[in-house]
Amino acid sequence: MPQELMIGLTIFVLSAFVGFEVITKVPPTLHTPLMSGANAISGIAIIGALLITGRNGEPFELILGVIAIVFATVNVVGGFLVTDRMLQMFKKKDGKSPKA
Amino acid sequence: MPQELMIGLTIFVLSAFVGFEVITKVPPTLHTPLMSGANAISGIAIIGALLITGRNGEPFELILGVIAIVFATVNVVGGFLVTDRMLQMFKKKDGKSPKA
Amino acid sequence: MDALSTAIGLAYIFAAVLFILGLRYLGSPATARRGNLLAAIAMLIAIIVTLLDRQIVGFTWILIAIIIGTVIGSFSARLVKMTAMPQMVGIFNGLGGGASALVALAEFWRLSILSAELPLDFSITTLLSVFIGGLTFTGSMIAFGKLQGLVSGSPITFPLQKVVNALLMVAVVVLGVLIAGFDPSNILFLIVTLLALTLGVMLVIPIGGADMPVVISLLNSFSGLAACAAGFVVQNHILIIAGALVGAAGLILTQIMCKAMNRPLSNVLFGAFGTGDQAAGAVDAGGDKSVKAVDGEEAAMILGYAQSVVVVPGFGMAAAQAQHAVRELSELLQKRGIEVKFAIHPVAGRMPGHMNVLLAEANVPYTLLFDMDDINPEFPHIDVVLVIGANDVINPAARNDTTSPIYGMPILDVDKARHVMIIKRSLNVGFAGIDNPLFYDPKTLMYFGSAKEKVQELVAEIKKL
Amino acid sequence: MDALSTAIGLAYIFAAVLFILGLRYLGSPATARRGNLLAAIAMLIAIIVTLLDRQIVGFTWILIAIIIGTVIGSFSARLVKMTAMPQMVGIFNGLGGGASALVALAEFWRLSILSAELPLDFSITTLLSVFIGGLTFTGSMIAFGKLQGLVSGSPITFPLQKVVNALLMVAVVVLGVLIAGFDPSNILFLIVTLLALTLGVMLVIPIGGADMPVVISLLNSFSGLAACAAGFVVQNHILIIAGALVGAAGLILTQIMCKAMNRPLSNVLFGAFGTGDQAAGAVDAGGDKSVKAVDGEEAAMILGYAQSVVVVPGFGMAAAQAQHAVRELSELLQKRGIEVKFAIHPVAGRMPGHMNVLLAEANVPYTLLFDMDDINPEFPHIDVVLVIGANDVINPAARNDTTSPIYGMPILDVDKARHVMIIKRSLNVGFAGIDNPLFYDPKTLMYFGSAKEKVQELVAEIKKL
Ligand SMILES: NC(=O)c1ccc[n+]([C@@H]2O[C@H](COP(=O)([O-])OP(=O)(O)OC[C@H]3O[C@@H](n4cnc5c(N)ncnc54)[C@H](OP(=O)(O)O)[C@@H]3O)[C@@H](O)[C@H]2O)c1
Ligand SMILES: NC(=O)c1ccc[n+]([C@@H]2O[C@H](COP(=O)([O-])OP(=O)(O)OC[C@H]3O[C@@H](n4cnc5c(N)ncnc54)[C@H](OP(=O)(O)O)[C@@H]3O)[C@@H](O)[C@H]2O)c1
Repeated sequence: MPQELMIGLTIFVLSAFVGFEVITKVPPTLHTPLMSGANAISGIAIIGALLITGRNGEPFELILGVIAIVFATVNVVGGFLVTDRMLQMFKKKDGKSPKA
Repeated sequence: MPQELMIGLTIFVLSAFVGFEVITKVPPTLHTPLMSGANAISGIAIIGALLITGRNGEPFELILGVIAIVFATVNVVGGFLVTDRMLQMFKKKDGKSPKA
Repeated sequence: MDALSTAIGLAYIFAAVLFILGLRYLGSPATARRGNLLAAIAMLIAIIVTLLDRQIVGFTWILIAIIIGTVIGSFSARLVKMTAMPQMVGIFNGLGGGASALVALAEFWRLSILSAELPLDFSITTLLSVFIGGLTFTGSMIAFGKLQGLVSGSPITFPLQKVVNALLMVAVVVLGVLIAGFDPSNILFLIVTLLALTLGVMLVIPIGGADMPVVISLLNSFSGLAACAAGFVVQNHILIIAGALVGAAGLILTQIMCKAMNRPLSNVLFGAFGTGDQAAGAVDAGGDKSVKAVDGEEAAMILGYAQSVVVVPGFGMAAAQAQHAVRELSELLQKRGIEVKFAIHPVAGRMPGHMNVLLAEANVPYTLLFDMDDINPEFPHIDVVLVIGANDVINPAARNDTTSPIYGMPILDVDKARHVMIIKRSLNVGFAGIDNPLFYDPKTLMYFGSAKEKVQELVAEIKKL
Repeated sequence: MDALSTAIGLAYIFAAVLFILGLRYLGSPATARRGNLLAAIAMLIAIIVTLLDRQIVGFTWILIAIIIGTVIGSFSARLVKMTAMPQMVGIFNGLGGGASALVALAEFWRLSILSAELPLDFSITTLLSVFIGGLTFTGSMIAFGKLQGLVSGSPITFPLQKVVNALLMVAVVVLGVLIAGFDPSNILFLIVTLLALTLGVMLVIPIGGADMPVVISLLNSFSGLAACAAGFVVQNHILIIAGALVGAAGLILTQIMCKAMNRPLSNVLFGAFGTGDQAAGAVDAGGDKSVKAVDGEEAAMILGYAQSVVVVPGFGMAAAQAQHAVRELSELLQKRGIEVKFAIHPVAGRMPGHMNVLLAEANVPYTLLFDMDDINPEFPHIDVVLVIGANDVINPAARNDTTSPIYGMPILDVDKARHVMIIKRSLNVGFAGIDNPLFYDPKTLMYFGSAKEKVQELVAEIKKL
């Protein structure tokens, strides 16, 4: 197994643990925004899309790359904005933050 | 900065997050055993001690390495045993596990 | 590593920290918005830093693609109606999965042309990325379609469905082994991609429309994993970290959502349980049991002269878009000196937090909203509970009837209040497709009709009092 | 990577997972023992796997060293008395830190002989490892000495102490810069090592003996960080992972412990607050205020005819080793049909869980032990509270007197019970060194004497009733 894969695996395992531990008792109100925020983060695929598009490869690769960037950008931009819109609503009126 | 250091740093940050997240609400009863168990884990320095001792270097290195192994082994073996002894006591009698 | 690579590496680590903090903050009401912001900043940092990478030489196409994506993303996020948010998240999520699949496809294409033999780990991770990503893409699109009403919300089933799915899976595995072990062929890889896309459709169509939020959450976890696999493919750690974070967090969240519905995940995925909003099931389940119906004038009298009223909103309020009328009603009652509270069941409606979102949209102050656990002990002291289009979440069978399919699900104990008034169009069942004994309880008054009209009628009648 | 290295790498990852699970399980009562076992297995796996490493060629010395360490470790762990456990943990922890320092020293030694210029990151990480490790080593030894009574438990202070410490720190930094930037000299490195050892002593001696548990917990976090730095030095990820885990977890635990005492960490470290067990302070703090003292017969009557008794153990019970007598007393009272409960304050005694450990040792059933939050609401209905050698944890000044140094610390509300009987030797202060108004409360009865004798006397007298 290449060294690089082993390191990737280590990082994967640790990150997954962080992900598991970070989400503990989320009040139901936040399920949808949390899902939506996590979804925006999963748009991190954009980094991969940038890397394959930017190196000016074959036209076919370029096309795939451009589509991938568009897709991922929509995911990221739309995801964070829509999450913020949802969360904004909980802050309305009395300005108090909702209790858990 | 060497690649290896960067990877180490990444792993360090992720592991530290796991450590932070894993310990949340520990009941006071468990503070001492938890401290003791964590202490035993910090005896992981034994791995380093093994690596420097095993490669048969200069006598001075060897001496340091042997002392390091002795130290770390005491830490590990003693640490886990003493933790177990403490925890055993909470299980006594009614066989019920203590409530949090 | 030179200075630039070092700076890039450190910036990635910083972005990872921000992602983690962002995700953690998103889980708590007081910090959720900040969490979202942190995660967005992290993403921005990661993108900028990547553009500095020496590997990237051409920027034209990148810029064009980013602009297109930003425009589409921000417009759809701004324009989408609050009630359509789950399907919006679904479609975004599908696009993320699709992006991962495309990255893997492009990378495989390039390398398979360059050399006749590919490293095993590369083949495996590209296959994983394209498979999970592709499945997420089409699966999310179907989920979107179901919620948007483009695809039938009912479970779509056909004979031998499970056999077909199993065969598809086997085909993917066989092709995967072929590609990784013997022939890194473009064509085979494309076939795997198509199979993954097909599987995404096949796995989601038999699930009821009302279960889509859970499905979307699960697919969200998948798209994280797909990004993670893509990270292995392009050998970039930030993809692995963020992808694994989301993959794990999404899985936990899916679990939490299932638990709130008191159903195991397997039941959601394979149970064909949620028959969707159309649930007309058990035709006039009432049978010989009798119900008490009231008209608007009577209903207004009962409410207008109560001392304490608890409003229980449910899916029907959402379906009828009655939230603004409900806010008007609650203000009117308060003006008459009546104590008004809203009881929010965690799975009322069709998505987690559905009621909170709607009521917030209608400007109902958050302080009036009470969680199930907080309000349940109060019901015995409440004069009138006004149920608006809720059904399952107030079904006492969940508490009493061990044979009921929803037995064990925590419910709002509205049957303990002095009077219960229920607004719904008929005696029809709700999401779970089961009858509700509360309708036939002597203390219950049915106020038949569509939620919005009926609440408006109430407002008009109470004003006349 | 060949097959062996792959297997080793995967085993390390597996060990890391077990460490994480072990640490997590250790934090919850039901799973703590399993957690400890998992962590031990993880350590075993890591050790075995390391021995398979091709880098390791000689095994004789390793074996000898491991055997010596195992013998010492297991004997001391088996033989140590329950009450001496904190100092035992302290000494173990110091050894771990020492090991990290030695690893760094040996590695620096070797490389500095081989080449005249060392990579910057290597210099920095060896320096960190030797500094943190060395400081942990001597600091832990002093903590051990204080708890064991070998070093005076009182804060040892001298003029200009902080200046001296600051100078030591500056010296370390200057030497560090010299070594890393200019001259990787063995001698300089040895001097840094010595300075670190000195600093460990200097930083811990001014802290009171009773604060040693917190200090040990902090040093525990340090030894994790030292191991982590050593991991960078020998370029092994499992050291980084486990070290960072412990470093972070230890820090959090230290915080939790401080919070339970309602004191910020800085106050523990620099406050010179805990004057140790000797606290004879405020001589006869009573002054003109009057107390009611009782003798054994009276005390037995009051207890023997009560309906409900809550026992509040404190440091005095531990000091007098009275736990077995207390168990006898509680069984005797129960036999008389009296309801007996134990109220356990989180920081009663001198280490977290001190009372639980002692009472468990004396076979008091766990079901009789109640946490502060659970028992506090009950005190108003309790006939007699029997306080055995506790003082600060029942001091109502923490609730009422904003000028009190312990104001704000949560206490056991024993002053709300009908009667309070306190066993202690005098009116002397406890750990915090402050007077306790409860002693002068009309409902309080002082039963003066050493805890063990007095409880035994009570048992004897009650038998006579
Ligand atoms: N929140 C989530 O995340 C989520 C996700 C998936 C599934 N679910 C499930 O959804 C259910 C939610 O319970 P619920 O009590 O809110 O809803 P419900 O049990 O589905 O009942 C909704 C009721 O609203 C009535 N209704 C529909 N349209 C209406 C209109 N225009 N005006 C007035 N009434 C109308 C229907 O009766 P009529 O036809 O007689 O009017 C129906 O009985 C639970 O079973 C839950 O497990 C929730
Ligand atoms: N648990 C922890 O983790 C921890 C760690 C560090 C510090 N602390 C601190 O320690 C304190 C614990 O409170 P506490 O109420 O348990 O103890 P305390 O406030 O220290 O009081 C102990 C009392 O026991 C009496 N005593 C001593 N020896 C005795 C004997 N042989 N027989 C009978 N009585 C005896 C002493 O009075 P006489 O001299 O009159 O007998 C003293 O007033 C808190 O201030 C806490 O913050 C706790």
